Amino acid sequence: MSVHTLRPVLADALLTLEAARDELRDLDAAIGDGDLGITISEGARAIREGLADLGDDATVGTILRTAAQRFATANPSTMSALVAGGLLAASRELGDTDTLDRAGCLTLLETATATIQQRGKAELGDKTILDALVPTIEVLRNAAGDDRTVLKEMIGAAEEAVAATAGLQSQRGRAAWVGERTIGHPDGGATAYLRLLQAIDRALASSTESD
Amino acid sequence: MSVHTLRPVLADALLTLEAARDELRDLDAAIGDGDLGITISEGARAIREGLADLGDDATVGTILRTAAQRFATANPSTMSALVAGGLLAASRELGDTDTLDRAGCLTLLETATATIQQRGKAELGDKTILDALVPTIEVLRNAAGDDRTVLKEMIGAAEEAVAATAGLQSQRGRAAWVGERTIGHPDGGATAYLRLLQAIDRALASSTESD
Amino acid sequence: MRKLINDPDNFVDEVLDAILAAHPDQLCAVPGEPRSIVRADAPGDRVGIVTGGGSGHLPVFLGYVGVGLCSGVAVGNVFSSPSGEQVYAATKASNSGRGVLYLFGNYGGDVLNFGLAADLADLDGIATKTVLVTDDVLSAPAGRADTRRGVAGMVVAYKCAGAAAERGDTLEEVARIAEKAVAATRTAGVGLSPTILPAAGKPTFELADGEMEIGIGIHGEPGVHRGPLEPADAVADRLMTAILDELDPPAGSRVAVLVNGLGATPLEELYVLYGRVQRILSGRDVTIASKLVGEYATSLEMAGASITVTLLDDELSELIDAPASSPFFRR
Amino acid sequence: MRKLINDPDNFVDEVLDAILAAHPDQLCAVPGEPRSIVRADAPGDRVGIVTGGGSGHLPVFLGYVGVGLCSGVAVGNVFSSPSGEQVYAATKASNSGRGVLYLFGNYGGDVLNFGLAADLADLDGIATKTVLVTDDVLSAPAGRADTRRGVAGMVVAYKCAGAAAERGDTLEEVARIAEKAVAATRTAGVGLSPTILPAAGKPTFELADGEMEIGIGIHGEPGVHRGPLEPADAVADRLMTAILDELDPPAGSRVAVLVNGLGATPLEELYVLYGRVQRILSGRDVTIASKLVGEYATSLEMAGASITVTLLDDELSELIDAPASSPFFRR
Ligand SMILES: Nc1ncnc2c1ncn2[C@@H]1O[C@H](COP(=O)(O)OP(=O)(O)O)[C@@H](O)[C@H]1O
Ligand SMILES: Nc1ncnc2c1ncn2[C@@H]1O[C@H](COP(=O)(O)OP(=O)(O)O)[C@@H](O)[C@H]1O
Ligand SMILES: [Mg+2]
Ligand SMILES: [Mg+2]
Ligand SMILES: [Mg+2]
Ligand SMILES: [Mg+2]
Repeated sequence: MSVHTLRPVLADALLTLEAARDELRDLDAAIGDGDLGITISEGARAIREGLADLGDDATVGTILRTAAQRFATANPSTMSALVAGGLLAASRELGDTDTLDRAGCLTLLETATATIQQRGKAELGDKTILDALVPTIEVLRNAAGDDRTVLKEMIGAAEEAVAATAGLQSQRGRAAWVGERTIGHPDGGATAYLRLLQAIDRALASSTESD
Repeated sequence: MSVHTLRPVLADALLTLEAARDELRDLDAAIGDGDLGITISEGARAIREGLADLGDDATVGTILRTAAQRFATANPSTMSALVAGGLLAASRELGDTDTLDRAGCLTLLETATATIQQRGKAELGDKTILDALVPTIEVLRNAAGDDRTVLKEMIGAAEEAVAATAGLQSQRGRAAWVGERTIGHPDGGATAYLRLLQAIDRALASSTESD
Repeated sequence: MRKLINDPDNFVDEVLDAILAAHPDQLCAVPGEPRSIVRADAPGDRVGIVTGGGSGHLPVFLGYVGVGLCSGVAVGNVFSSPSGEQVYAATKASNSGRGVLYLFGNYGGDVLNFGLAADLADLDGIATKTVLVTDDVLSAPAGRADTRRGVAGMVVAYKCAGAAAERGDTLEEVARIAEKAVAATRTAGVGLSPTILPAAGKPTFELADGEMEIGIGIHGEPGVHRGPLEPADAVADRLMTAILDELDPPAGSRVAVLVNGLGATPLEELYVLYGRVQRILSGRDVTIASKLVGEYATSLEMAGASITVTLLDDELSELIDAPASSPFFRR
Repeated sequence: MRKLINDPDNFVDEVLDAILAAHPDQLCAVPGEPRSIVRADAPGDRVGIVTGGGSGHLPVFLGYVGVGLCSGVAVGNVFSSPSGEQVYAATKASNSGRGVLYLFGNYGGDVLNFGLAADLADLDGIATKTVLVTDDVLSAPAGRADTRRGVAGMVVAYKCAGAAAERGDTLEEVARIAEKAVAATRTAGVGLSPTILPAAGKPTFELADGEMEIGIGIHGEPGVHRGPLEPADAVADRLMTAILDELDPPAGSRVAVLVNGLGATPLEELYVLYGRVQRILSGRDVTIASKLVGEYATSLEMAGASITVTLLDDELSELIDAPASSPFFRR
């Protein structure tokens, strides 16, 4: 997919993601401090605005770097620092291209996830965004079928992963202090990633319709 | 009535009066600061304790002076300063006697009321304790019939007076700041006096029974 | 109730015990009178200043007993006047022979009990003068300004009169300064929540979440307007209008500003108010020469704030900036 | 909501504008970085100390930028970390060439963002060291003490490290002092009410009237025990047990005590707690050599309090008593 096709879809998806604000606040409030709703919605808006300011010739690398910078400063927090670090690493990896194909998406997710893991020191099962990222990378790596189908499979994997986080006890971040009482609540960060995937799916759907 | 007969009746009446705590708090809270319940109940208790410490030979003057001192310090406030000042003046007026007849009661009330009026600078209709005191003095001054009957008439006059304060706007003390919004609420200080008269009546009734 | 207390009936005495235990080098109780507290170095060789009133307003009143401030205080129960005897005990301990100023807020009970103390002082040959603080501009119209309540403006009066006493002024002079400070000071406040008296256990008045009461008193006395909560700037505008309509500081003049929290309102919000106050004043070409932002006169855990403005001349300016120190206040 | 605010999304910036407008002689923002604030005389010729974290805790963090305290701060949104760039801007402005200590509470977002700033500083050749404040004894068991949160104990760390920097100590030395202060300090807190984030408009957690949460964090992080509110003495006993079990000050030793209000709890109640703390310590023959009672690290309008105890030696004693001054703190 070329950046020209990608950018309006991304903008649309980010707009949808902003609506997850209250849900994410409540999830984060249950086992953390409740600011995740703001981090995600303000962060999504900041990225949208940042992308709107970019020229038509912006590469994938520029887009990712802009997204990283905007997300890092919109509502600084654990999530924004980790995600921004991941996006920045991915922007370096993908660099000067102006298309993002499936292999590119895989590189993006793998690089970002590795960076998040390295900085945040979380392991799988620690009840963080990683628990949702990792299985979707697995799906993408082994994918066959068209893009929308693969995306739907990734969403399915993320949904399962998010549901599974509810059974886990948080081991990282603020939620770790809540200890056993985190069991029963799904992880906000993992949910945020799921909502992003769903928002992209919806944006792709409506972009196809309007084509 | 001799002080010997009087003291247990007074003690009993003061005990009853303590139960007016919540009602008086609410009345004072509606148009003042809500501490009148404490002033009256703590004050009544302090007087009871003070009287219990007095020897059997305490005169009316000593009893009133003790009551004044105890009431002034139990929960200092507008009401306690005014009433204590009134009782102190009455104790000087009645002095060394050990009986309190109807004339003595009249002197007590007249002296106390005059002092309260002088210190507090309130006039009739300002929605204060004076509005209840003055009509009961009138009843007592013109009374015929036995003590209990006169007391009942005084209670009737006080009840009317208290009810009438509800129609007035407070002109003195904290309540004056509330202005028009005081209309509709009876005055707490006047009500406290009514409750005292009723408590004395009840104490007299049960002292007669147990005689 | 959300209160960290033990026996509510013992609340004030426990608080005083702890304060005296914490600050024995600065404060002490008059022997035999635990509710009458004076500077550890009282009476010294200066005019005494005795204040007092109900508890629940810290740092008012006890917090302003210190160097360059008051010399003594009589501490009542929560929101209740101290007794005349307690005031008198603080008076005796504050008197160096140069007399004592009574400086306190205009509340009926306090006026009666300080009056009683003045009578007792008179019998003992101690000269006293009384200055009532009446800064709450919304508690009565200008025509009845002498019936107004005293609120956060007390801090300004303490500061100026205390500095005058500290430098050795006479009783007449200290009283003149106190009167001048009161005359130059106006306060207006807003309440966003009621308070609960420890001993009563119930709110003293009702104020729904999302409502405000403009002109509220520091015991929850009703104000002049109740309505839906407005943005901080609109609230500041209301309060400043009430203050400036009367004080009317001329262009080019200097003022002292105190933005005071009533208890539960965060310092952050007080600064939001301060920001607006500064813009309003600079729009009138009035300079803020002295400022305090924080909790200086509270009402237990009431949410809300007050704004105090004092119109300064050189004399008040010097006194308000003079050093002062107590366990609760430093300048 | 009972908040005196304007646009909630602009809350922190309005607060900072007002604070800078009120105290231009003591504080200034880094040009182009309004969330990065330093001493007006930064960098001076001393080791810099940069702190930071979310807003809503005044006087923490900004209130401890001053003489004998921190040199700079990065200010996040309410309860949210500042960005790495904001921390870095404060770092550059605080660096005199003698290096910068990062001294802040142990929160994931802050650790990540200060880490980012340290990387940026490294690229620019500015030496940094990091000391995390981890005083909240109830936030993790002793075995995982390095994962504990930083709360009111930050004030002790600022005070000691700030005094060391002010007298000219090296970066290594200032960091050693900060570590030593943290190691000697334990805090335990209790919450009686939730707080409401201005931008969220809802309580971040639920706590019924009449309930308490022992071990609550200053963002409302859950504690170790929730139950019916107990008398103040019983609450103080719980907190002191948690602290003293670990700190175990020997008989004859000296400590510093900070009884801190979380926002809505009246100063009177803090003194009730202080009274109990003093009795407990004197029962163990431990002397309170230094004390603070008041609001030093808050959580917006949360009702509740924390108790901090620092075991002193001569070195810490001298530093804790050294002069310090900021618009929010004076010693
Ligand atoms: N160490 C970590 N590694 C990876 N993800 C983490 C880590 N800590 C927290 N998270 C993720 O961040 C989310 C919370 O983000 P956020 O609300 O920004 O945190 P905070 O408010 O504590 O700064 C969690 O739901 C979790 O998914
Ligand atoms: N100036 C006055 N003269 C006479 N009675 C007064 C005066 N002011 C107040 N009162 C009476 O005192 C009552 C309130 O007493 P109290 O609660 O002790 O006052 P406060 O709380 O203001 O000290 C009122 O209900 C009224 O009856
Ligand atoms: Mg969070
Ligand atoms: Mg009253
Ligand atoms: Mg009263
Ligand atoms: Mg956060």
